[in-house]
Amino acid sequence: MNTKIIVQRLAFFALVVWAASTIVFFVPRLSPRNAIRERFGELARTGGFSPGDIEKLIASMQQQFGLDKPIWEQYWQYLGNILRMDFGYSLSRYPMTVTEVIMQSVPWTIGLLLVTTVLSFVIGTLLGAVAAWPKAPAWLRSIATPFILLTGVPPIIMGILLLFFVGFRMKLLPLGGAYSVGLVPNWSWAFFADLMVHQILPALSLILGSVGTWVLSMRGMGITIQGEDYVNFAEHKGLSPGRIFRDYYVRNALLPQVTGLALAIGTVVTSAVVVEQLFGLPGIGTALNLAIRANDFPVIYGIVLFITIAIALLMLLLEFIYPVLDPRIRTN
Amino acid sequence: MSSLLELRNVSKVYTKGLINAQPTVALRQMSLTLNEDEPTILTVAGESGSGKTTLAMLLLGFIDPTVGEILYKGKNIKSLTGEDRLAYRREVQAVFQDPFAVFNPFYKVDHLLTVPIRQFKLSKSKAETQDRIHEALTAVGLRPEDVLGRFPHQLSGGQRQRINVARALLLRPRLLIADEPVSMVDASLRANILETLRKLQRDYGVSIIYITHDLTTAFHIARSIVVLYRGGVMEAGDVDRVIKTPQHPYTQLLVDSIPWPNLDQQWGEHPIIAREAGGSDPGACPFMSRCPKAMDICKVRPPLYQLDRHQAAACYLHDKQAEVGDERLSDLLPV
Amino acid sequence: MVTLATSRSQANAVPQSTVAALEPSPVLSVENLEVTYYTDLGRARALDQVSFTLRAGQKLGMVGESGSGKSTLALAMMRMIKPPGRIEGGRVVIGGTDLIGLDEQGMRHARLNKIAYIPQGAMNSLNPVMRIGSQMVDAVKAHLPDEPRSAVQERCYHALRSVDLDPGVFRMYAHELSGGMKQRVCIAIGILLRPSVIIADEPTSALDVVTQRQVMETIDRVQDEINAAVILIGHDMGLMAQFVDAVAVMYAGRLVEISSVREMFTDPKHPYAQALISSLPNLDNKGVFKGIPGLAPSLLRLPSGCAFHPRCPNAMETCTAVSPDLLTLANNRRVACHLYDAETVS
Amino acid sequence: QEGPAPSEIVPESPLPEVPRNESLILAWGVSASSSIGTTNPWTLPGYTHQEGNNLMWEPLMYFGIYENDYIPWLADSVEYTNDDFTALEIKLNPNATWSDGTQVTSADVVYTFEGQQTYETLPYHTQFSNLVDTISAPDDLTVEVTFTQPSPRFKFEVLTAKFDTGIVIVPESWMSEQEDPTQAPGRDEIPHSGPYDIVAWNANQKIFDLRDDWWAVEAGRMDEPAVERVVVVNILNQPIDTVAQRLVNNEFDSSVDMRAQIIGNILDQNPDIQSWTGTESPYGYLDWWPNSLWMNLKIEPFDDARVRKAISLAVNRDLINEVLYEGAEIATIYPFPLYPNLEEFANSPEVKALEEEYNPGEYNPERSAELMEEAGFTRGGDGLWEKDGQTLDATIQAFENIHGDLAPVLAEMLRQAGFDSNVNFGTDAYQNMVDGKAGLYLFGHGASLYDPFEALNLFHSKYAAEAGVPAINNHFARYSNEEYDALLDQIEPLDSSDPEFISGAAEALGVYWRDVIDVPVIQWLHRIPYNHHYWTNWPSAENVGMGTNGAFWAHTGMLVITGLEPSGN
Amino acid sequence: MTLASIQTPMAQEIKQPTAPVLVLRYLRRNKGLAFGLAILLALTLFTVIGLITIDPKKAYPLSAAFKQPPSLKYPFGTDFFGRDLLAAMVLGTWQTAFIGLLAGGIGTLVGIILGFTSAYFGGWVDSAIRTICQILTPVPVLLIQVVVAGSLDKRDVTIVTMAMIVAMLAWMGPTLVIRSQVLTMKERQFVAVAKLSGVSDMGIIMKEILPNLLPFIAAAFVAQVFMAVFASLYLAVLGLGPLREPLLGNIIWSAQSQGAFFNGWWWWPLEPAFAMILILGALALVNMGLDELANPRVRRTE
Ligand SMILES: Nc1ncnc2c1ncn2[C@@H]1O[C@H](COP(=O)(O)OP(=O)(O)OP(=O)(O)O)[C@@H](O)[C@H]1O
Ligand SMILES: Nc1ncnc2c1ncn2[C@@H]1O[C@H](COP(=O)(O)OP(=O)(O)OP(=O)(O)O)[C@@H](O)[C@H]1O
Ligand SMILES: [Mg+2]
Ligand SMILES: [Mg+2]
Repeated sequence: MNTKIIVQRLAFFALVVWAASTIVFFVPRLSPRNAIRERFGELARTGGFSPGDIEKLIASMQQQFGLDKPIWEQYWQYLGNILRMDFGYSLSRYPMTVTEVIMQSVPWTIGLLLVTTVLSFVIGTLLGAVAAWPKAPAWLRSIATPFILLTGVPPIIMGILLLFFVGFRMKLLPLGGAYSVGLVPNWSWAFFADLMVHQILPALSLILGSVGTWVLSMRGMGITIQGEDYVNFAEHKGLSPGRIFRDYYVRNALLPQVTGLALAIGTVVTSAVVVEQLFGLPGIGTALNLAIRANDFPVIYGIVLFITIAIALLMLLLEFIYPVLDPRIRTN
Repeated sequence: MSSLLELRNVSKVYTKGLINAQPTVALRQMSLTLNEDEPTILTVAGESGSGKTTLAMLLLGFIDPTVGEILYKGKNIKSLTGEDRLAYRREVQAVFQDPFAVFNPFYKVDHLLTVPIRQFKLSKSKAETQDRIHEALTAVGLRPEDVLGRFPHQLSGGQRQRINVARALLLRPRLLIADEPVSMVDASLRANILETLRKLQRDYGVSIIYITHDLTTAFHIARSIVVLYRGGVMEAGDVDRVIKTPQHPYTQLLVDSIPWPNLDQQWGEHPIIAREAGGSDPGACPFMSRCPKAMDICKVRPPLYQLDRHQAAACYLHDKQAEVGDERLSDLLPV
Repeated sequence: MVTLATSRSQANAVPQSTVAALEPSPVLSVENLEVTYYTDLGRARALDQVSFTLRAGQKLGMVGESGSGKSTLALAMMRMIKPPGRIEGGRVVIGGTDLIGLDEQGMRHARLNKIAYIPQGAMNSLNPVMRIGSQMVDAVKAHLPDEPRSAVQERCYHALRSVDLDPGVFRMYAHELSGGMKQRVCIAIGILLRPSVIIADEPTSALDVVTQRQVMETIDRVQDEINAAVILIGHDMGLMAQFVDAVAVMYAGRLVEISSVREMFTDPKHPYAQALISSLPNLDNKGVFKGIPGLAPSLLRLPSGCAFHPRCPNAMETCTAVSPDLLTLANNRRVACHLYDAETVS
Repeated sequence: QEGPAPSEIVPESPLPEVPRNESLILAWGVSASSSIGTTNPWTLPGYTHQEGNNLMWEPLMYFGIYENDYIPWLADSVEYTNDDFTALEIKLNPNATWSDGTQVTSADVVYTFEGQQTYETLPYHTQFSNLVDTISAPDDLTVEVTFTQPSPRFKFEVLTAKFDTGIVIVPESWMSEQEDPTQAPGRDEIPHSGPYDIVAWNANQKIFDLRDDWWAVEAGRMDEPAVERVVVVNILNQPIDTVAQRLVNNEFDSSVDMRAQIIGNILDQNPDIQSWTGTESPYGYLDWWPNSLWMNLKIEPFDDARVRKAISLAVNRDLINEVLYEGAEIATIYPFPLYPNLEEFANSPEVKALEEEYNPGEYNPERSAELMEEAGFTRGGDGLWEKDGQTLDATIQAFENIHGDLAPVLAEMLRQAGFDSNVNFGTDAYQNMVDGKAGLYLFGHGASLYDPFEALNLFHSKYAAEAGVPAINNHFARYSNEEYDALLDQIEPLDSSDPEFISGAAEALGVYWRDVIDVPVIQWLHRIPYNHHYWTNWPSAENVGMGTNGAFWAHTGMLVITGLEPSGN
Repeated sequence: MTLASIQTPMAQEIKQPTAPVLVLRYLRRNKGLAFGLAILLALTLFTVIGLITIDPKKAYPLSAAFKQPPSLKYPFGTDFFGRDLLAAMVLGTWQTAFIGLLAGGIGTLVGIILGFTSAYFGGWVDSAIRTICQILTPVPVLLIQVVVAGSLDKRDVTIVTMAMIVAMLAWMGPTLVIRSQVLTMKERQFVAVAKLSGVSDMGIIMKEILPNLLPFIAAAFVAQVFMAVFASLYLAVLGLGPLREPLLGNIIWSAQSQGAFFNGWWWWPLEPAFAMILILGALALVNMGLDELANPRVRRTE
C-alpha cells in the first residue's frame, strides 16, 4: 500500500459521504410534508399538547430551523454543518440535537448489531463451509438447509414468533425492553447479565434469518475452493481433514466472505429498524423509525448519514484489512 | 510484393496495478512484415512471459500498441472501417493456445463453425454451410458425426483442438496466428495437428505465425524463427540455422534444454543460471543476468548482428558482424 | 515377478548384472488395480487390471494418450480417487503394506510418508494465504507430531536446499515465487519425509523448456539422495527419453507395454507404442509427422477384445475378441499384444 | 443555535432500593418520541405533561368530569367576579409550596399568565392575547384577571386542568433566571410543586420518587401517597399485543389504552387486571375525542351535501359495533362525548326532535345510491361511482395505531356502497388533513367536555380555510355557513346552563346533521388495563374517586396515582 | 484365421439418455435444487388452481364471517376484517410473487444492462456506473423507499407502483455482480474468437456472454426478489403500500397490529408467514442449487 492508494481510498470515502449526504438532504425534501406541523399534529392527536395558534407556532419553528430559507442556502449550510459533524436539532424531539439523539441510541444498536452480525457471520460461515465440505458428516452438512429455508423469514416475523412462543408462552425470556424495568444502568455484572438476557430474543430474530445468507455465500465459495489444487495437494500431504478444513479451505473461502460483511451491515440495520421497535429497544433503528414516522428529517439524515459513514468506514477499513488477510494483495 | 500485415516499430508496455506500478515491457521495438504472396510459417519462440502472446494479440488487434503502428494492407488497423475491417477480421485468424477456452460452454461445438460462416456470409444456403463444415472437419481427420451436436466438454482435447484448426481451414485466412496450438495435446495428436497446419500453408497459401516455446515442433513445422526474451528479439532467421547452430547464448540455452526424444541426445552441459526475480536494468541486454558469457558492455542493449543471410543475433559476442536495424527483421526471415 | 534391469542413474554406477544379481525386493508393487468412474452415461473402467513393480531408485515413465488413465493410476495409488470414481480392486503394496487395505487414518499416514505425490498443477498447488514454511511444517507435523520445532525446521530447510531453493523461501508466499520455484517447493514437500515412492504427474507440462529442465534435474538429484522410486507421468516422450529408466505405456486404462527406456525407443513391441515412437519428431527427420490414425476409444464403449485393434495396423481376428494379457517377454519386457503370444517366457 | 442541551438524567448515587410492591410501573411512550430531560412546561415543542411530567406540575384547579365539578388545587378558588364573565379572581392555597421550599405565590401565577401572552409558542398564547385585558396581584395569594370580552369558558378551558388541556403554574424565581425560559430543559433542577421528583430518565424509562414534603398532604388535599416510586417505561412503539403480554405477566401495573379485543383477552388471562368497567365490555371510559369521518367541504364532490349524506348512509354503525367492539354501543351520531352535562344536552327534547328529523345514524345503501345518482354520479364498470369519467376518490386518511381496526372496515363499507375507498396510514396522513388536499379523514373532535360549544365551534366559518391552505387547529371541515355562524356567535357569551344556550346549540347541531358536515362514527373509549396485583383503588365506573378520568397520563393522572393503595401483595 | 466366423463386434453406441432423464438424475444429486423447485411448483399449483376456482372478492374485508378458525367452510379460516383467508392467501401469494417478480425482474434487467455497459465498454462509462453503484450501496434503501412511497398519492400506490419503488434501488447489486462477471467473461477466449468471427459488440454481449451468465443472473434475481418481498413487508409495517390488497406482508402485519397471536387467532398471521417462508426459502434453495450448477468444478459430468 502506498500513499497514493490511501489518498485514493480516502477520496472515495469522502465522495461516498458527500453523495450520501446529498441524497439524504434532498430526498426527504422531495416529499411535500411538513415535519414541524406533523409534530404538532402528533401531539394534538395523542392529546399531549393543546394547540394555540399552530400556524404561528409553525412559522416560528420553521424560522428557527432555517427551513424558511431557499433550499440551496439550506444545502450549503447543511454541508458546512456536516463537516463540523453538527446535524442541528431534532424537529420532533426539540430541543435535543440530532447528535444527542444518535449518541443516545447508538450504544444499544452497536451492541446488538455487533453480536448478531458476528454470530451469524461465524455460524453461517462455518455451516456454509461444512455444507460444501464433502468430508463432513452428512447430518452436519444437512443443518445448512433449514437455515437456508429460514432466510425466507423476515426478522420481524421471526421476532413476532419468538416473542409469542418463547417469551410469552414459555416465559423463558423477557418480552422486550433493553433491561428490566426499574433498573438503572450501571457497570455491575448483575446489570450486564440482565442486559444480555434482554438481548437474546432480538438477537435471535436477526441471527436466525441471516445465518442462511452467509451459509449460501460461503457454500458457493467453498464449492469453488474445494476443487482447488492446493486443497487436493494438502490431502496428498496426508493432513488430517480438520487441518485441511481450517487452514486450506476455510481460510481461502473466507476472503470474499469478509467483503460481504461490510455490505451486510446495511441490510442488518434495515432489519434492526423493525426488530428494535418490536422489542422496544431504544436503539438507532427505533430512533430512525420514529424519525421516519415524524418526518423528522434532521434526525433521519443524521442517522442515515451516520449509518452510511459507518458502512463506508467499515468498507474502508476492510480495504486496509484485506491485505492483511490475503498476502497476494499485500505485495501485488 | 505487397504487405498483408506489418508491424512498424511496435512496443507494448504494461503498467500493472496501481500499487508498485512497475512497467513491464512485453514487446520491444518489433518490426515485422508479412507479405501477401509469400506464404510462410514463422515461429515465434521464447520462454514464458517473453511476449509471444502479446505479439499475437497485437497482430489480431485485440490490444493496442504503446508505441508504433500495425498496418493491414497499408492501413492502420485501428482506423479500419467497413469493408476493410471485415476483410481484416476475416483474413487474419487465430488458433488459440487453450483448446477448451475458445469454446463457448453454452453452445454446442457447431457454434464455433457456424458463426463465422454466417457472419462472413461464406455460404448461401444451409446445405452449403453443412458441406463446408463437413469438408473442414474431414480435412483435420474428424468424423463430423463424431463431434457435431456435442458440447465442448464432451470432446477430447485433441478433438477440440482440431475443430479449432478446422475453423481456420473453413475461413481460409491469409494469415493464421497459432498461439501454442498443441501445448496441451499428447505426442501423437500433436503430430496430426501440426501436419494439418502445414497442409494449410502448403495447399492454401496461408501464412502462419506459430507461437510456441517448444522448439522441437518449431523446428519441424517452420521455415523461419524469431526468438524472444523479455520482449526483445534475441535471435532470428532460418529455423534450421537457428536451432542447429544457435549463436545467441539464450538460444543456445533454449536449444540445449530441449528434451529430444532421442536417447543419444542428452540434455546439454550448459548450466542454467536461475532467473532472478524482479526486473533488470531496462537499458541492458535482457539476458545479461543469466548469461554465462555476460560482459560489461552488455549493460547497453546490443543491436542485432547479421551472422548470415538468414540469421542474426542480438549479442555482443558477434559484434564483428554488421548490425541490422530492428526494422529489417523481416529481411532475415526466409519464406 | 518381473523386475526391470536397467538403471541409468549415474550415482550408483553398479554394473547392471550386479543389480540383477542382488534382486532386491521391490519397494512398490501394484497388483490388478481397478478403478471405475460411474457417470450418467455409464461406467467407465479407467484402470483395468494394472500391475507392475518398482525397485528403490528406479524411475518409471508412464505415457499414453490423454484419457488413458495415467492420472487415475496416480490418484488410485494415493487412494485419492473421488466420486464418481471408485477403486474396485487390487493392491498397492509398499514396504509390505497394502495401501488399499488401510483405514483412513493409516492411509493418511502413508501419504507423504511412504508415497508422495507431486501434482500436475504446481502453479495452484500451494495455499495462497499460507507461508510456504507453514505448509511444509504442517506436513511434517501431521506425520511426526513429536518432532521438536527446530528439527522440523531443519528438515524443511534441508528439503528446500535439496531442490536448490534458498531457505528464505520458507518465509515467502506462493505468489512471490515463479512457476519453476513453486514446482520445486512441491518437490521439496514431496521429499520431506523421504518416501519410498514419488509420483510426479506431469510436473513440468506448464513450464517452458529451460525451467522444465531445471525441475527435472532437481527431481533426479533429490531422488538419488533419498533413493526413492519415481513414477513420472507425462506424454512428452522427449522428457521420458531424458529422464526415466523404464517406460510404461497405457492405452484405454490398461498397461500395454513396459520396457526399459532404450528398448522402448529402439524396439517398441506393442503396435501402439510403435506408433507412438514413430510419431516423435527428431532433428534428423525434419518435416515428417506421423500421428496415430483414428481416435482413442471412449472408456464407455471400449471395443471388444484388444482396445487398440480398430486402430492397429497388425490387427488380427483374435484381437477383436480376446483381450490380450500383459505377458512377459525376454529381457523382462512386458507386452499385452497377441502378436507376441508365442514369445512369452514364463 | 445555542441552548442548554437536554440530556439523560443519571442519578449521581445509586437510587435507594424500592420494593416492587411500593413501585408503580406504567407502560407508556408517546407515539413520536420524547425529548429526554425536558421537564420545563414551557419548552415547546419538547415538553409534554404525559409520561409522568404531570406528577411534577400542578394547575390551579382540576376538573372531575364524572362528578361534573371543579377540584380546587393550587388555588382554593377561581371565580368570575361579574355576571358578564369579564373579570375573574384567583385565591391561592396558603400551604402551596415549591419543591425548593418556597411558597407558591401570586407572582408565580402572574408570571405564568404573562408568559402565555409573551411567548408565541406557549399553548394558550392566543387565548391570553385575545381575551385577557389585565393581570394583577393585589397580594401574595390573590390574582385578578380582566377580559376584553365575555369569556365564560376561560376558567374551564384554560385555567382548569382536565384531560390534556389546562395550564400548570410554573416557578417565577427559576424561570425568570433562565436566558430563554422557553428553551431551558428543566431536567431535575427546576422547582416544581407536584408530589414526585424526577430521579432518572433515559430512552428506556423515567423514574420518579415520592417527595416527603408535598404540600398537598398538609393542606388536606390528599393523603400521603402510597406509591414510593413511579417508573414510566417507554414502550417505544412496541406492538400492543406484546405490551398486553407484559401486563399479563404483571410486569406492568397499567399501560396505554388498548383495543377492545385485546383488553378482553388481557382480563381473561390475568384475573388481577380490571378495566374501567371491570371485566365487562366496553372496558373503557369515554374520552373527549369522538371520531368522525371528516370531509373536506371545499373540494369536489364533498362540497355536495348529497354526496356527504350518501357517504353517511353507507356507514353501518351496527356492524361497526358488532365487528370491532363486540357489540358494545360505541358508534355515535354526536360530535361530542356524552359526559354527564353533554348527555343531558343530547337528551334534551330539542336535540331529540332534530335527531328524529335528520336521522343521522341511518344506514341505507339504496338511499345512498339514489343520492349519488341525484348528484350526477354513475356506476363505472367496476361498480364504483364516477362522474365525467373520473372515479370518486374516497381515500380515508387515518392513523394506523389508533384506527388500524376501524379505518379498513369503514373503507370497505364505503367501497361496498360504490365509493373507491382506501386507507392511507402513511405518516403523511395528518399533513393531508391539514392541507386539505384530500377529501376524507378519520379524526377526533377534541373539543367539548362540558358543553357542546367547543365542538360546534369547530365548524365556524372563521376557521374555514380554502382547499390547499392549512386548516388552523384541526378545523378540517372548512365549512362555511352564515346561518350557522350566527347561531354560534349568539351562544358564545352564554353560560351553558342558560336555556338560550341550549336551544341555540341544539339548532346548530341540527344544521350539523342536516348538512352532514361530517359523519360521526364512534365514541372514543379509553380502555386502560389496571393491574390490581400490587395496587388497588384504581378508578373505575364504580369507583370514580374525585371524578376525574382514569388515564394516568392526563393532567389528572397525578390524582389517580396518588390515590392508589397497596394490595398487600 | 480360424475365428473368421466371429464377427467384428461393432462398438455399441452409447445411449445418450433423454433430456428429462438427465434433468431428473441431476435433481437427484442436487437435492436442494430439487426441494426448492418442488416447493415452488406446489405453490404455483396452489395459486393457479386457486385463482381459477376462487372468488377474488372474498380476499377483501367484510366478505366473509369474522375471526373464524379453519373449518370445513373456511379451510384457512377468516380474519378480523372478515376476509376468507383461503382467498386472501391465493391472491396474496400471487400478488407477492408478482411484486417480487416485477421488482426483481426490473432490478435485474437494469442491472444486466448497466453491468454489461459498464464492463464491456469500460473507460469513463465504467468508472461512472461503478462509482454510482458503490456510492449508493451503503445508503439505506428502505429510507428512500419510505420517502418515495410516502410522497405518492395513496391511489397511485398499487401493487405495480410498489414494485417500481422497490425496483428503483434494486439494481446496484446486480449491476456490480454482472459487471464483474462480464469482466472475467470478456477475457475468455471464446469472446476473442467471436470477434475474429466477425461478431459485433452487441452480438458478443447478447449471444456469447449473456447466456453464460444465466446462473449469476438467476442468483441476482433471487436476491432481488428477496429484497422486494422484504421491502413490501417493511413498507406495510410502516403503514405504506397498498394496504387493502391481501399481499402476504399486509396480511401478516395487519394480523400483528390486531394482536392476532395474543387474541388467539393464530391461523391469521401464521398462514401468510408460512407462505412467505416457503416462497423465499424455496428460492434460496434454488439459488443454492444453481450455485452448484454454475460451478463447473462441481458440476458433474453428464
Ligand atoms: N494484461 C496484462 N497486464 C499486465 N502485464 C501483462 C499483461 N499481459 C501480459 N503481461 C506481461 O507481459 C509479458 C509478456 O506476456 P505474454 O503473455 O506475451 O507472454 P508469453 O510469451 O505469451 O508467455 P507464455 O508462454 O506464458 O504464454 C509478461 O511479463 C506478462 O506478465
Ligand atoms: N471425475 C471423473 N468422472 C468421470 N470420468 C472421469 C473422471 N476423472 C477421469 N475420468 C475418466 O477417466 C479416464 C482417465 O482419466 P485420467 O485423468 O486418468 O487420464 P490421463 O491419462 O491422466 O489423461 P491426461 O493425459 O489428459 O492427463 C478418462 O477417460 C476420463 O474421462
Ligand atoms: Mg502465451
Ligand atoms: Mg492426467
